[in-house]
Amino acid sequence: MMNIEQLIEMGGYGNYVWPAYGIGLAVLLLNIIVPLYKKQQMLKSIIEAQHRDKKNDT
Amino acid sequence: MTNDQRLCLEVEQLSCARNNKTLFEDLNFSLHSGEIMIVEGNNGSGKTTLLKLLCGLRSPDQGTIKFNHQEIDDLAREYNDQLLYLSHKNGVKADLTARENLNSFCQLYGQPAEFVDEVLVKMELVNEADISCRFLSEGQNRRVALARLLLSPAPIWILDEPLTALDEAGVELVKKLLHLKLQREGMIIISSHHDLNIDEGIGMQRINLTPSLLTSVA
Amino acid sequence: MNAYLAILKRDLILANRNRSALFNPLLFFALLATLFTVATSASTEMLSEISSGIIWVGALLASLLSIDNLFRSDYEDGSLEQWLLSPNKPTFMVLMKVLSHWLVSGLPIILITPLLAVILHFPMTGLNVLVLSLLIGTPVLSLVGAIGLALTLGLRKSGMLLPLLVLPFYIPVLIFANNAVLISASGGDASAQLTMLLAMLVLALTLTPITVVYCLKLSLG
Amino acid sequence: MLRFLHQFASPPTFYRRSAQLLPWLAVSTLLLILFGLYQGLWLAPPDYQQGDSYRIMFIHVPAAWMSLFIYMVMAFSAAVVLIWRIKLAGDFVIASAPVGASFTFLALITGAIWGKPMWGTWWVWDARLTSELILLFIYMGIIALNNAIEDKQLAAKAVGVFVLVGVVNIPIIHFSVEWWSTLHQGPTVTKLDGPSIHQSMLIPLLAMALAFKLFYFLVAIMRVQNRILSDEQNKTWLKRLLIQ
Repeated sequence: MMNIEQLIEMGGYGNYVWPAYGIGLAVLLLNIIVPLYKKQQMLKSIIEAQHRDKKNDT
Repeated sequence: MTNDQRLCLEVEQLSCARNNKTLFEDLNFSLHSGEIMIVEGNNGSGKTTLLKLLCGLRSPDQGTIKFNHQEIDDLAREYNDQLLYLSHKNGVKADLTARENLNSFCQLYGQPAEFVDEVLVKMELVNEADISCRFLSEGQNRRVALARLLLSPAPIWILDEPLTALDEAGVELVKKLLHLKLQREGMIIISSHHDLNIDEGIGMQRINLTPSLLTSVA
Repeated sequence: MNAYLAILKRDLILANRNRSALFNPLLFFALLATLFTVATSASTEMLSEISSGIIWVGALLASLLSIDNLFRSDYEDGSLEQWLLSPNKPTFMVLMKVLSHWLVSGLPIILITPLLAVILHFPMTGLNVLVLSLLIGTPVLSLVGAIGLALTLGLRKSGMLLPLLVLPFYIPVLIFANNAVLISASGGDASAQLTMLLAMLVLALTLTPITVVYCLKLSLG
Repeated sequence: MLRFLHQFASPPTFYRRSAQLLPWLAVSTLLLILFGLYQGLWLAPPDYQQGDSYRIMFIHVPAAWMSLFIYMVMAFSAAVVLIWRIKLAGDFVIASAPVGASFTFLALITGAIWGKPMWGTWWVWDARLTSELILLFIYMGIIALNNAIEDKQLAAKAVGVFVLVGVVNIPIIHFSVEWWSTLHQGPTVTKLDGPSIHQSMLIPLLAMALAFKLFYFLVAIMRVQNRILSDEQNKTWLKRLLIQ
């Protein structure tokens, strides 16, 4: 078991292990956020289109 | 021509989309030897795409195209033997002379080279025969391309606007060839804005691809 | 049978008609070699060490740049769809096209290689294996390049796309060819590497034509 | 099998079915990652040789596995596109490419970082890293080819063919690079392998590997849903769905 200081220091390799996991986290988050953002944009544009159609029909 | 030798091309529920918008849907028709199908429709309605589907250059999204009851995808090469396809582009090498072009057509179709002189006369290209096609006019280049109609033994012609860039004599010549082909029980699928003055009598079908008027008069 | 030879003859006549274009791959190849030497301004020992690499990368890039006239002119004037739909085996037609392209732009590069080997201080003991590796390797480059070209034929803005698609698949050829040359230059026997190259050639000859025909139909459709 | 594929492949059913699946995927991915990290970074003992730097293995190795796993899944769905002409499989191939590229990139970066304490430089032309780099170029080629073609159905087929050409070439590239690196550096250089894996290290490794797989399907499904949204914008089933 390691306490917090040992964890950060990581047996002297802290500044290798943590950046690696940091980049890993960034890559994973990027892969999640981009599709979510696109989905939001898409839904917004479709709903707007629907309102416009409804306005023209009435 | 006994019935079993009659060739037939059947199209069932053919639909196709291009650049993510549907061009036509549920197209059904069948064509037999000695019949001509005229494909009409304004620009961008998918005439060329339909012709490319029929000659196997493009595979359909839905639906099937059958030649003598076999899908043309499975037939592949045997279907190519039966087929001559002429597109907007002439398929003529600019650096070769008209005669050399016709020779390469002959070799491509496995026909003896003696036909070339005869065809040059018929297509009225005799005095341009040995000039490189780069210097021939658009109409003359079109005649060199159309010389294939005389050189290829294929029973089915699929022609995309064959009459463009031709003068009156050229148009008359091609119409005569169309009539001749029908009499010899060939099969023609043609897209053209010209009036082909083929009387409605003999097996003539029209398809209009403009979305609203999608009718097929057998 | 003569349909296949006919298209080969037709292409060679066409190439002959604009003979000046034949020299472009050669000049490019020689120019590239001089660029490398001038840029690295390496000592002769260093130069002779990397010379086989320079020659092979030069041959690879020259073949890549000249791959365009394999189908491009046929595609633009419409004769591509004619020979593809003709009553002949499309795969053999593709092989004939690649052969005519290789004869026109691959072979001249190999013929000029000895001259470049001299100016690059290439160890002459390895010359025959160098030429042999080029003879076996460049057809593989043309075949794989044909796939990339067929895929990008219909695209307007495909500038850098073709090299990006095709170069990763050139790496195995480059590795074995270059190593064959290095070993033979140092007096060793490079038959193992050359047979590996031959295996790649056979694989390319069997698999690429079908793929190219499919991709050509995609571009024409 | 074919009936199942067709039935599942119609956009409305796929959209509805996958919408239910997404939350489960997201939660299990998160849990597995946390579990893997806890095990790998906290519990597993340091290695007698590499000290704690070997812990990068728990992200590098699964990412490297993923880069090949995703390519194989893309090759399978490319075959489905070309043989059975199922449109959604094409969307799936194109949805997987960016995820595959990201994992390959991640494997490269973490491999380089892991190698630094061992080899003293940030980049070494080690066999595994070189193959990953070439695989990254192939992924980039796939994405570039897809972006170059407007017609989505044509793009799906062209990308499908390119993926299959890649599947034939990747083993060849891999073995020629392996062979090349042995004569290039000689076998003395310690490969990028973790220490002899014993039980306490195996659990986090497999946990992370499973987590990445679930993550891949999560992202790929979301991207496919986006494509369905953009393709079927004016379709009625979509409008009704959005009103709910």
